[in-house]
Amino acid sequence: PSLEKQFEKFRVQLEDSGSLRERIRAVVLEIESATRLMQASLLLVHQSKPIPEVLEKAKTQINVLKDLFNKLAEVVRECPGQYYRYHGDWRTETQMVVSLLAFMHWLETGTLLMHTEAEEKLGLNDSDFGLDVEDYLVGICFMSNEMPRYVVNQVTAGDYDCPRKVLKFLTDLHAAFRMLNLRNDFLRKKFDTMKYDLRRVEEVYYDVKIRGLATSGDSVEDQGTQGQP
Amino acid sequence: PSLEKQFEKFRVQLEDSGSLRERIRAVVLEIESATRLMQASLLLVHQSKPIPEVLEKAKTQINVLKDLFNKLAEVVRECPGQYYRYHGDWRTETQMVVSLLAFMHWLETGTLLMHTEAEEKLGLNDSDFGLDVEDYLVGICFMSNEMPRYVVNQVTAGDYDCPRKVLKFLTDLHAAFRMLNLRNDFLRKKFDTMKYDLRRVEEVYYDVKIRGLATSGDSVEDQGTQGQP
Amino acid sequence: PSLEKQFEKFRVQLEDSGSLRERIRAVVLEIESATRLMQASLLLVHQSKPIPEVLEKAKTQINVLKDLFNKLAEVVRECPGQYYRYHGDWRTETQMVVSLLAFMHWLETGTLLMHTEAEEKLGLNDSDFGLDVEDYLVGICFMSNEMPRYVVNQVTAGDYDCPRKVLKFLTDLHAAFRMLNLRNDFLRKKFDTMKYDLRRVEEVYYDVKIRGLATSGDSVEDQGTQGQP
Amino acid sequence: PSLEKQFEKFRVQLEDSGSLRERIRAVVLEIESATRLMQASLLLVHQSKPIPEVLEKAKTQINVLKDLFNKLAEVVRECPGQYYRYHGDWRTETQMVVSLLAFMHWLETGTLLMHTEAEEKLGLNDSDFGLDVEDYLVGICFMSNEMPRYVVNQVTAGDYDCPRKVLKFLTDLHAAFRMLNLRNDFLRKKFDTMKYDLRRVEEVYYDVKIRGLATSGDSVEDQGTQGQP
Amino acid sequence: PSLEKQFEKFRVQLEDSGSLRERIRAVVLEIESATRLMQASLLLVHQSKPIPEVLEKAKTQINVLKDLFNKLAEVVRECPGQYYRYHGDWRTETQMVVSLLAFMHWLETGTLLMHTEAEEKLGLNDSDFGLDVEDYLVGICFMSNEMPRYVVNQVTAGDYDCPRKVLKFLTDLHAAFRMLNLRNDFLRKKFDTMKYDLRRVEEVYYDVKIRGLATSGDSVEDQGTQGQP
Amino acid sequence: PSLEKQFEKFRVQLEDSGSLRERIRAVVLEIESATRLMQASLLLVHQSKPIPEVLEKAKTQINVLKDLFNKLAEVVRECPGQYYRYHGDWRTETQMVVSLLAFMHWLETGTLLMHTEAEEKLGLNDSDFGLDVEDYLVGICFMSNEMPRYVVNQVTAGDYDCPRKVLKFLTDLHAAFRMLNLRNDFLRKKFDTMKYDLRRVEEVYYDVKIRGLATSGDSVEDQGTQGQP
Amino acid sequence: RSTKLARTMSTHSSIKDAFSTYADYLNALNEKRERVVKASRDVTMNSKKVIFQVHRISKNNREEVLEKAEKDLAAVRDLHIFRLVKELQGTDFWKLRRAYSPGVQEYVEAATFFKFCQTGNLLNLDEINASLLPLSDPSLEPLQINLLDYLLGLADLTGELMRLAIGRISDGEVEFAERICRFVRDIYRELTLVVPLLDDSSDMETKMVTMLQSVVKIENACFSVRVRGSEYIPLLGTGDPSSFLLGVSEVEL
Amino acid sequence: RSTKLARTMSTHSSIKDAFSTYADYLNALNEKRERVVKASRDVTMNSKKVIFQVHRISKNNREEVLEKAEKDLAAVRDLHIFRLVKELQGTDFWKLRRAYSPGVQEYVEAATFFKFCQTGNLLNLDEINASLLPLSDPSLEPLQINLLDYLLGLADLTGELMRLAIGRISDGEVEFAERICRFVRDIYRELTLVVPLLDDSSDMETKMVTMLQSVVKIENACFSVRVRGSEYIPLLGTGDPSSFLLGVSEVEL
Ligand SMILES: [Mn+2]
Ligand SMILES: [Mn+2]
Repeated sequence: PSLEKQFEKFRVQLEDSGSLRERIRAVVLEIESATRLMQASLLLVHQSKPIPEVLEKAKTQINVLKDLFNKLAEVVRECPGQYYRYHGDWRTETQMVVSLLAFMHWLETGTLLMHTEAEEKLGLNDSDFGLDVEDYLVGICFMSNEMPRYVVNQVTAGDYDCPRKVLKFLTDLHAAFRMLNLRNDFLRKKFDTMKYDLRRVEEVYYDVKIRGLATSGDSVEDQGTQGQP
Repeated sequence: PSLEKQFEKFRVQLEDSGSLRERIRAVVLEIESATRLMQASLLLVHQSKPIPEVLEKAKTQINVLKDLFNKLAEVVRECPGQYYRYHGDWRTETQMVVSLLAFMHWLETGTLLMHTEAEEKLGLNDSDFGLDVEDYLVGICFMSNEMPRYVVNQVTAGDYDCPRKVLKFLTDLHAAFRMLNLRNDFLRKKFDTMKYDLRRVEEVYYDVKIRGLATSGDSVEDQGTQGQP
Repeated sequence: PSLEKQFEKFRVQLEDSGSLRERIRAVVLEIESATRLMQASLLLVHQSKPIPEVLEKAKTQINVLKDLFNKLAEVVRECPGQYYRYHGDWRTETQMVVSLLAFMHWLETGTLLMHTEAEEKLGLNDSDFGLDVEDYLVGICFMSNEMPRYVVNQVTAGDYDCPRKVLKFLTDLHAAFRMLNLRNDFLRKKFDTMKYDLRRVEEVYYDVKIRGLATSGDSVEDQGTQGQP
Repeated sequence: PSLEKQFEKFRVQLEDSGSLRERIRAVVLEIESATRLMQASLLLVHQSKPIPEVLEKAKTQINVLKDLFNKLAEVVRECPGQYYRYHGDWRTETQMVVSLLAFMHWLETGTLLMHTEAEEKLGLNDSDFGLDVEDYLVGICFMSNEMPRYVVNQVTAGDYDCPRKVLKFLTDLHAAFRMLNLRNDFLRKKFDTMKYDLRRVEEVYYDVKIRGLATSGDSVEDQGTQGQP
Repeated sequence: PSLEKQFEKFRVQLEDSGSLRERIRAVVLEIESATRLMQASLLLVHQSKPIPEVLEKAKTQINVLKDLFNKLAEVVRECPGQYYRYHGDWRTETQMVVSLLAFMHWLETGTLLMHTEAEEKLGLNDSDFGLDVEDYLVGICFMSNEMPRYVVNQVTAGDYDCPRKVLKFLTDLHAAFRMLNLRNDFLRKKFDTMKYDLRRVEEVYYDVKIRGLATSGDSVEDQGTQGQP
Repeated sequence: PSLEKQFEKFRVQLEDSGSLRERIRAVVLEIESATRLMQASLLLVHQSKPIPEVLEKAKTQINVLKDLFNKLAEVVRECPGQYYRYHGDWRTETQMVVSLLAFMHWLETGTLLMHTEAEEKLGLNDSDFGLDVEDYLVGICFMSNEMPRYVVNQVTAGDYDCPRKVLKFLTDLHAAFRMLNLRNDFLRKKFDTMKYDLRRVEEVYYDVKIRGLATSGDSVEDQGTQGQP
Repeated sequence: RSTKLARTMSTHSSIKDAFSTYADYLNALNEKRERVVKASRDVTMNSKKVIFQVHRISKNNREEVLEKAEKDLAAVRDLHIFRLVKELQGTDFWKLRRAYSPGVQEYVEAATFFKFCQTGNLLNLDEINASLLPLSDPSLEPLQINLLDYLLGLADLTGELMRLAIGRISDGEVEFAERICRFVRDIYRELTLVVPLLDDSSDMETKMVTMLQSVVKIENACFSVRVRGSEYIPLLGTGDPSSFLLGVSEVEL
Repeated sequence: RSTKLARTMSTHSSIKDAFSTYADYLNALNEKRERVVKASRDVTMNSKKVIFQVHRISKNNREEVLEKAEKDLAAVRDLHIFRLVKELQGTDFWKLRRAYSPGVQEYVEAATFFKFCQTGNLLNLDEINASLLPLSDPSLEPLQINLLDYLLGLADLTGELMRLAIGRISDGEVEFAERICRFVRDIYRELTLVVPLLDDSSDMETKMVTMLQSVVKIENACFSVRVRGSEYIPLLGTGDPSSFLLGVSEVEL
């Protein structure tokens, strides 16, 4: 009898956590789908669509995502202290979201989207359900991976000042990452790819520079970027 | 500057969680080592050493383990709400501990070690740092995996009543597990192996029975086990 | 524009078939759950419960299953000709159902459940949604895999005539399977396991025979299995 | 000029170590070939050939191997202190040799071939070129892997006392290995397989014992084995 | 008893070599960390920081590294003749150190850091614990891999004479390497990448040349490098 | 006995073909070594050494290679019809030889080395041992891969007419390759790289052209390449 | 007793009868699968030939190259796809999909590749399926390429388009290359949204990685042309750089 | 100038001529390879059928089962191996080996399996090759199965023999199973010495692992029979246990 009672209790527990996981997954699927829409909109920057227009469309998904993350937080809040038990179920998707938000933010302001800013945009400033630092960092690495392609296409479209700006941004970002003492894990691997992005952008900048196409404004320190109103 | 400050904060965080993990690993290594000693003592039941003697030696490690789990709990308590972040680092070892404790318990009492009993033995009745239910269940499956070997060796040594008792125990245990609606995960896989243990014990019981070696006492309901004469 | 329109159409189509799949999966989960109940009831034959009683309980699930397969057929009927597109989603479960039905059928009649009989029991005599022949055959192999366990437990429980009957049944079944030309696929692997079942049953028959336990009755012709003294 | 001189020196060094490696490989190939012949001879024990006869043929290769290892030692002696630089080139082959020698030794004496005995047989008692302990241990594990098959075939051939002897031997060997605190490496993995060998031999012993075939001499402590003159 | 004694001896040996390995790893981790700091300083050459300044900062790590390698040598000296047994544990890190030292040396003198010079810098002129030639060579290849990036960034920064100098250096280095008859191993693979470095530098030189940016001083034979005005 | 006899025969046959392979490998090593020398001589064209001088030195290896291929053919002739059994052992080396011969031929004549011409140069006009057409074609692709580097270095050295000639040559060659229907194999991959060579040469031609450096000479018809002003 | 025996035997033989039905079914299925595999291999091989034929295109031979490609493509349809049409009926389309999918994908690749070179547009699935209708006589169920195979073929198409673009740039057809670039980007973007919806997206996901690499290769090539062209302007001060580029290889080679 | 131009053009066209030769060569080779692959697939499928036919053997139907198997095997030879014979000439045997090797290996498996059941002996490579000679007319070079394919086929044979042994034991043919056991052990032992000498032994080495598993399975089955038989002796005191076993399934089922 005691054996049965114990297993009956387990059954309830396992079913609870199983259904919790199901609900998490449902939200995560929605997150993924919204992310894809945002990504597809953003892909248009490579086709020289005006940035404000591209951003406007992509931004419509931010609120959707915010709502979804809020929904996710609510689900997870039901089982306090177990954030990291289910964390793996939304990691990849969250990293992708961060990467897109950071890219959009850079397009708009020329600066790095901070961790707290990212949390804010996704409504994650809550203490129970925050944005894991490693997920944020991986997302930033993913954003960096988009840069070489962006620079190449901008130059093709005639924006010869783009490589200089991106190079400055990536150099600073790379230096900041180097301060971290990364273990031999996923984040470390992703960070290692950033070196190649940097190198590629240096090459593009070189191509522009040697042909005298870079704008005379060699003053690397100026902060302005594409999208300021 | 803000960029640097942010990454400086990250550096500290990553190093903290890195060193926490190091400390966890150190304790887990000790747990593993104590478990090995306990297991080595227990293995002698397969060589027909008297059970009380075997148990006595194995039990000396329980307190060692209790202390170690206490140490582990203290470390993990430093980062509230992150139990499941590091959980993977001690899972396998804990499952092994449960399996040995449950085997010892069965040898002594002929009954299943309950989840709460296991927590008690390891001093895990704390709300912050308990024994994860799935780890407990996996441990029980591992214990079941040892049963066929035990039965075979007991019969070889002339204990013809053993198969019947084990069969009863495993049949009940298997039925209890069947109540759980397991997902397709590690636990499910381990549970699936229990079917083979059951089948093997049935075979041994058959061998004994058909040769008229089983004791007449067909009264399956008697609860007594090995310890009792 | 044409490109976009086409892909928009694709998206709709794929989402439709995605939601169809979701509905299929929901039904399949129900099938699995009903099968589990049926199996749990049937497992009691290994514990020497009277066969009619066991069967009665197990049979209550047949109608449930029939309804579920009907439901499944209705869903699949929405996309004519695409039975095999989604087939993988219910294969395993259907094979398990066949195996249990065939086992019950044998317990009751001592004969093999035919393909058409299985279809009938599940209400699959429809031309749109039938029982795939290979699934039926795999199910029969699964049934065969249960036989050695059944025989062993029956003999343990004192039914010494069981091995003979099962051996005859499996011998015929094995001969029938040898008529097929199989590819090196799943079915062939399953068929290979049948040889081991046959061998194990033959061993048990031999054990019973040399001990003079087999009933003298050469009465090969009796068809009923359960219940008869 | 200095650059060239340096690289000229390197060229000589690299070619020297290259040709050394070539010579090592040539000897190792011969070792492998002799080992295979020895192995092929030994395989006949499974076919119930009289052990002395089998051993006699297999032993003819021992001297061949001794000569080859001597040759190998001479080559390696040319570059003092670099034994472990090239060690990987003869590891696998040496482990296989140890495993065969240990099996032969056990067939003859019923005892474990000691590390020093193995070195002696191969003429490796030299301080420069010894038998690496881990290679010895891996070889012993490989020998253990042969035991279940041997026991099965001996019983088939009517030697019902074999399982008891082998079980005693393996139990002791397994206990001795357990004293070692193995890292998670190759040796550990190989040792883990030994548990399965032990279990299988226990099963065979059980099969013999339960049928009353094991010789009455239950006195497990007697040391005698197959081949004593 | 003899069996136990033997394994007791093995246990001691395995634990000794295990703890030695632990100590090696600890030192190697420190080496890696010092190397990272040196690399971080050096990376600033790509951002056109004045070379003397960059070098000064990087050089502060050389002594740290020298001490660490000395520490490593002491540990390894405890087990004479086993340098190559543990060699794999510090290979990668040592190659990286060599590559950075060689790059710094080239920046300072425009010449290749010789093997003996590298040993000296790291205090490895000892006969027991030297700098393996292959590790030195791999390190040089790694240095070569940094050259294209350096050249590109120098030209971007307006140093149009850099490609010529680097091209001369790499051409000579490549020719020297070609003298070696490399086996199909890691070093060979790394050397193969040097061809691409050479090609890339040729391309940059071409870019500069065809645009008339290269300084008239075609006098390839001049030895001076960056440090000199 | 018959079984043993047959396998004994197999062993002899396989050992024969093994030793044949050894002999083939020995010759192939010599071919590789001669190729290396030839390549080392040819590489000097990138350093603007006068072409006739470079060719003269490189050509001295052609006869060496011819002899070696003749030797190879003799070895292979021992096992008639088995050319393609061992083909893999000399493929890569032969492709490299073809590529160098074709490059030399082009330097000398400005035309493509034909398959039959390549066979002739290597003395392979024999029916038993010819030059495989796919190897020839791969070799030609390898030659094409060297062209961009050659053109870049020639322009750097002041030969502004080179790009035009190479462009014409590669354009024709590319058109010719397009006549072939390839499988998705190695040759197709190599052919794909030719497109990039063509593009790079076209770029250099363009660079020269827009700067008015290309010789006015429309003299498309001049055949000689090296030396002529 | 004899009647009882007869009953047993009849049961025994009824198993036999049933299994001989199953045996016939399995034999017929395997043999059909083999025929489908063979037809599919032929479709693959000949579609590849069409692709190579299209790659022979250049500024001067456009018409004749495409004409031959069109004929060859029609031959693939009439000779080999037709064999699939004959074999596949009813549930076969999905049951035997793995047997013919490689061939159909390659055919989609060839047909869309040809069509893009001919018209600059994507050949739609409906169009490609419509072109297969004439193969069926009314008694047969028409073969309709399914969406999954179409999309998988499209993914491979981008690889061929990349090769074409690189080649076209060397030949001075920069605008054509740019058109390819836009087209491939569009396909990539649309597929991004579609991939996760596929029945089994793992194949497609690896193809997406390759596809992105192709896109980047084309973009890099276009970048390179643009950068070179931009340098030309300050030097020679003329207008559209690509018009000059277009001439390069023609003028004097 | 015009002659010079002609010279250039002739060079140009001589490249074209040469490459059109290469193109023809590659096309012919690919088409032949396709035909060989198809023939090989047919050989595989039909050889598998022969194997299944042989598996239908039992104590009572030996003659008729083997008779049919022999006929089927001859049909594989005459209908499908013959197609390989027609295609393969000279250097093709090694150049196209990967295209036909799977079929030939399966044929070896089928032929040796049949032969073992018929005679209890191994069908030698020479014998198998001799049986292929009549397929060639004198103008053709005869197809000779190479040693590597023969050995690879033999390795697979042991898997079929294992299945046969397990089945035969249930059917009471213990002696037959023991014969199989000895035979498979011999093959395994001989192959041990031969494997490292193969051109490319990696395939074979994985097959050796499977083969050892097969050997062990048969040995375990024989062990089990023996142990049971031994128990019988003390109980009933009769002679050879296997003679009794042989009867078990016959007597009263
Ligand atoms: Mn393609
Ligand atoms: Mn087979």
